[in-house]
Amino acid sequence: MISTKATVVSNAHLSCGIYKLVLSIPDMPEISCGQFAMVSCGNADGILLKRPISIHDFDNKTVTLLYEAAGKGTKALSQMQESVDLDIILPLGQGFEIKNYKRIALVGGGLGVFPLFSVIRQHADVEYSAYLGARDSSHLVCADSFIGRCARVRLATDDGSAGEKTYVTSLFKEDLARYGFDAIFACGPKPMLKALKAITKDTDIPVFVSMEERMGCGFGACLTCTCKTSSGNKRVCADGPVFDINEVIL
Amino acid sequence: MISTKATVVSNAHLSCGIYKLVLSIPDMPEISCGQFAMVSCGNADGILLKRPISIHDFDNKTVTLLYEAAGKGTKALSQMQESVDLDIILPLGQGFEIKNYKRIALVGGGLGVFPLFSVIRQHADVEYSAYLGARDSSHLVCADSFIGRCARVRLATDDGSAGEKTYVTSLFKEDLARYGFDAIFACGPKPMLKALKAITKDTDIPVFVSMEERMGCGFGACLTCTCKTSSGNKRVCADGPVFDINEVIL
Amino acid sequence: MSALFTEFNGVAFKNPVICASGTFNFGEEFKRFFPLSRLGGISLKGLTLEKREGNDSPRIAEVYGGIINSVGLQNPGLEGFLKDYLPSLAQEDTVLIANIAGNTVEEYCEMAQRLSQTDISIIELNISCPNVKKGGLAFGVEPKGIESIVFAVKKHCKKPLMVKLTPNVAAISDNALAAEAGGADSISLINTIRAMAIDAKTRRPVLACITGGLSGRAVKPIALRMVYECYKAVKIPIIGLGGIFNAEDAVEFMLAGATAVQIGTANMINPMAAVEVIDGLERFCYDNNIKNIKEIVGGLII
Amino acid sequence: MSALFTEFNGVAFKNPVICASGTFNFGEEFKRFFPLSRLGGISLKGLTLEKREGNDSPRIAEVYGGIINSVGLQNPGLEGFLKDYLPSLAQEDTVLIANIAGNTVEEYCEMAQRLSQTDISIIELNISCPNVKKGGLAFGVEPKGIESIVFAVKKHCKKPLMVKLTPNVAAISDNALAAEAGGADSISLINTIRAMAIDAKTRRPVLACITGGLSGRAVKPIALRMVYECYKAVKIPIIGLGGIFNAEDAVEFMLAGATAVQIGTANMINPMAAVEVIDGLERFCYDNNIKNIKEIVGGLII
Ligand SMILES: Cc1cc2nc3c(=O)[nH]c(=O)nc-3n(C[C@H](O)[C@H](O)[C@H](O)COP(=O)(O)OP(=O)(O)OC[C@H]3O[C@@H](n4cnc5c(N)ncnc54)[C@H](O)[C@@H]3O)c2cc1C
Ligand SMILES: Cc1cc2nc3c(=O)[nH]c(=O)nc-3n(C[C@H](O)[C@H](O)[C@H](O)COP(=O)(O)OP(=O)(O)OC[C@H]3O[C@@H](n4cnc5c(N)ncnc54)[C@H](O)[C@@H]3O)c2cc1C
Ligand SMILES: Cc1cc2nc3c(=O)[nH]c(=O)nc-3n(C[C@H](O)[C@H](O)[C@H](O)COP(=O)(O)O)c2cc1C
Ligand SMILES: Cc1cc2nc3c(=O)[nH]c(=O)nc-3n(C[C@H](O)[C@H](O)[C@H](O)COP(=O)(O)O)c2cc1C
Ligand code: FES
Ligand code: FES
Repeated sequence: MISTKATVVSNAHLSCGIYKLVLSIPDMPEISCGQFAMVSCGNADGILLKRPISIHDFDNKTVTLLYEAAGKGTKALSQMQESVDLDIILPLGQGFEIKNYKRIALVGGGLGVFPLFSVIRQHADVEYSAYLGARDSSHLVCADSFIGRCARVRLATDDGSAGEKTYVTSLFKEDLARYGFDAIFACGPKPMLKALKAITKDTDIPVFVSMEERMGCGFGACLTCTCKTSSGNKRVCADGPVFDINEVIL
Repeated sequence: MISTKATVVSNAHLSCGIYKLVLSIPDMPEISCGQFAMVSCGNADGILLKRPISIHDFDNKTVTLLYEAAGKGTKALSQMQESVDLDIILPLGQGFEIKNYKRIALVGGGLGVFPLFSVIRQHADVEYSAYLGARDSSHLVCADSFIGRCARVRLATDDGSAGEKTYVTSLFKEDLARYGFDAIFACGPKPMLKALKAITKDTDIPVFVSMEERMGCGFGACLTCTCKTSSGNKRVCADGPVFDINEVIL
Repeated sequence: MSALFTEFNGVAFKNPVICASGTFNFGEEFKRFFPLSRLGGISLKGLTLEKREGNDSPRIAEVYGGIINSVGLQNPGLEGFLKDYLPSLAQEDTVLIANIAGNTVEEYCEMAQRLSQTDISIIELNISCPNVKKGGLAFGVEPKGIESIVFAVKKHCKKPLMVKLTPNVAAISDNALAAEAGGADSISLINTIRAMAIDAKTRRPVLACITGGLSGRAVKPIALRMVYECYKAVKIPIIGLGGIFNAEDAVEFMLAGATAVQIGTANMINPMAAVEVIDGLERFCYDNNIKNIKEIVGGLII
Repeated sequence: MSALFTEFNGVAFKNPVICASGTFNFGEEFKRFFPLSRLGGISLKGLTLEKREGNDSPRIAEVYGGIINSVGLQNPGLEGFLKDYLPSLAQEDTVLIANIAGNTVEEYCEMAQRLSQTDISIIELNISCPNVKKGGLAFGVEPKGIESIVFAVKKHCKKPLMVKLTPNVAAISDNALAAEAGGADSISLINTIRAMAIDAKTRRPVLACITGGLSGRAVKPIALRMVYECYKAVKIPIIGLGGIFNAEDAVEFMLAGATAVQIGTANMINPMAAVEVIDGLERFCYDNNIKNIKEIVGGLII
């Protein structure tokens, strides 16, 4: 974990207000899939806090973040030009652990699709089945990168403009019994995670979900980002963001 | 007086942290010499207030401001690139009135030299004698523009690196009796204005001085910028910045 | 009927946006930017019985997200105001609110009585100015003091009485209740928060008065909390202010319980601020299919 | 001797920079960024007698120049702290300050007594936390309440007692005097200012608890004024905090009368903040030919 200045290599609009930010990092630390970064959005308009953004992709010099220009901070971030320096802390949190899993299902909804790609990137020798959902085809900005790297990729959109017109959890449910997954990694909105919990509750397959909460520091010091778990409050930033689905109270 | 968006035409460093900012103004209002503008320095780092900067030069499409990158706001201003839009209110305050004066002495010290040039620009048919002072030659960034447009230009620097090594008021004092000035226009630090008052107190020549005070609005609404005068507190921004030297209490 | 039409204390407002005392002088300076008739109302520069020169300069310091002022109620005095300012102001089609500050209870009463005979629509009792030695805050901190001054002034006041509360207290809702008990028709809050700026280089205070009152964006979360607490405590209308810079800010105050809002420091930074808030509220109503803005007052979903 | 060496209440500090309670947890998370021995001291996460889970999430809202938190004193409880955290902390070469909050006077006394037998150097009495229902603020608002709780705790406390004051009061200097009269060895201020954030779009409060405590740059001018007022009132050392983000801020607090400073919210935004303040103060002393930083304490030129 380092606190450093990263340089914007590129910061391109993909579609629907979603941007792809490539940052070059001096003294790149070791990163695990499912971890995130706290990224400064500059100091305009009274902004102080860094924003938590998942690591989408990384190599030994750069990290790639996919983010939506949602509010004040990420909108300011989207204006950052090439070669600007940004304060960043990374890598943060407990990501997805591959252990000895051979066949992993990835279930992602909305922005939750973005961090799942880091799993594939870090562990190429696993058989992945990806279930990716979004509002419509233009919000599915990175589905292409999963194709070819996964045994199967099934897409769901609310309007059927890409893949099937259904919920991503429904697609997953269809396949659950079929492929003998060793583990399920998921990231997405709470309703999706809840549906996933219902679907998987009678299986023994371990399910790991990446949680989201408003954060202050991002590195465990302020206790503002807690989520409820079966063993009391835990910090999403330091004890998570990835938790066993049976541990967190959704 | 308008509140508008001006576009940065150029914003060049001259020397010693002094910048020349040329702004193009839509619907240019009528400007009088000695007036000033309130210029936004952006919204970084909790800055809210605009900064008061004198109008150095103007034509029917642009205004030129000379300013020192002194503190947080003006430093942010100095980073503004070509074609950026800045909120601005102008023209503000009561400037120098030429009336029927034929021979005018201009006495400027430090940053106070900058607004005096607007007098020459607006009223070319007057005989000017300019007395300009600064710390050293590199701080006298606009003395050249006075030369050729004035009957005489005398320079004073603290270190003698340009003109004479003396106070600008001393040069002025030498010439006071000689040229039969109809009026004296001055702008500069308080000690300079005080010296000028002492020098001129036995003459009948009207002396007008441009005052400086911390400002909120710049257009007369908040009463934060008052200076003491013989007829009570007056607003530097709206009743000034130019006052009769006998009116203000220096 | 306009979606922004608002009425309280028997006074009709075109919209719930009022310019705050001390940041709008007597309105004259803003006529160059927009017709004053655009405004719901104007809370005029704080008046005292006698003319006041106010404090020494510097009177303003800029801090992160705010300003600290120590103007100290410079004003032409009640008679000066009635003679030189009110006649032309009375021609404007907007609600006029006189903001008054006295050195004694008697002065407050005298001013209220005198102003009751004029074109002023509402009298705002400023018992919360941090920038004057006598009077001001002295009356405005303890609930008992508030109740008794409001009660006294109310007897001499033929216009609705709005009581402006200071935030420099431990329990704002107690003070709101005291104002209500004293007979206030409405309350406005917050006035400025006592604060200080130091120049580390010169090692001196920035303000000639050393301390002053903080206003602007920095105070909004504190003001919002106070409006919310008062809304839960009192039944009279609340006029909310403190760091309102745009329509979204205004909506937040109304959700917390403000019937109307005042725009202060924002006027100084952007002379069009109040008009932009009005336009923004109009759009907000349109976009959200709100028939009248009062629907959202106190509408915070818990 | 280092220009930053500071001593008060009989405790020696490498420098007058202390990390503020609740923004630094028990220090562990910062070891990756710098050795804790760089710090003058650490005011540890607020402790209660029993383990507490704290409030529901969201517990943080970002506002202009600040944050509002409603953590609500989540902590492992006194025994959990002594067992799981203190042993390794005690190895660190920095001054440890235990920040304690109780539901009753008896709990405060019990905690002070227990901590007096440990490696903790100073006990900071948190009678000013706005985020818990019982205790906390209840003791910290009225001078009488402050004096009596300080007096009671002092009898059980064998370590220097630092009393942390809440800014949510009308007259901070009365409270400082009360702490001094009760036997406080030093005071620290300010804790957070009660505040609120509303999301205009969802029409809901941002925090699950509705209100919380404001900290960060926005509060600095208020904190600075309060430190200045306390400095004029009391003789015991003052530890100043509230929006300190860099060495210049720290110098301002020291000029206003702070013997030492605490860094809070800044730690959360920049984990190196406290170290940068220390380095900046070092440079400040060098540049201004200051032999020891204490020369500037209360050195405001009026
Ligand atoms: C562990 C983690 C990983 C994330 N990864 C991604 C990602 O890869 N791509 C992406 O687009 N978004 C991601 N998010 C969400 C992202 O952090 C928010 O969209 C962003 O913080 C919004 O900031 P803003 O300034 O645009 O919004 P504002 O509303 O202006 O933010 C105000 C404050 O609220 C916080 N906040 C607002 N919305 C959220 C949210 N949904 N979650 C957490 N905090 C929020 C902000 O961080 C900030 O502190 C992630 C969140 C978490 C917790
Ligand atoms: C009528 C008038 C005309 C001016 N014309 C010029 C000019 O042509 N060129 C030029 O370089 N400077 C001029 N100044 C001074 C200029 O306004 C200040 O240098 C500038 O405001 C400093 O802002 P800052 O953000 O750099 O400093 P900061 O210290 O960060 O400013 C903080 C606050 O203090 C105010 N302030 C600080 N210094 C001054 C000062 N000397 N005078 C007034 N307010 C101050 C700022 O406006 C701001 O509100 C003029 C001032 C006035 C009043
Ligand atoms: C320069 C200035 C002068 C003020 N004068 C007065 C006044 O005369 N009477 C009064 O009741 N409030 C006065 N105030 C307080 C404002 O009306 C308002 O309560 C406060 O600034 C908070 O609102 P804001 O953050 O929108 O400015 C003044 C504020 C400023 C900034
Ligand atoms: C997330 C958070 C948690 C806090 N927890 C405590 C606490 O447990 N005990 C305490 O005395 N103060 C606590 N505080 C208050 C800080 O110690 C400090 O008094 C306040 O934040 C003002 O300083 P700052 O502006 O530098 O943050 C907390 C503040 C924050 C932001
Ligand atoms: S964000 Fe500070 S502990 Fe998680
Ligand atoms: S700056 Fe507002 S009146 Fe002059």
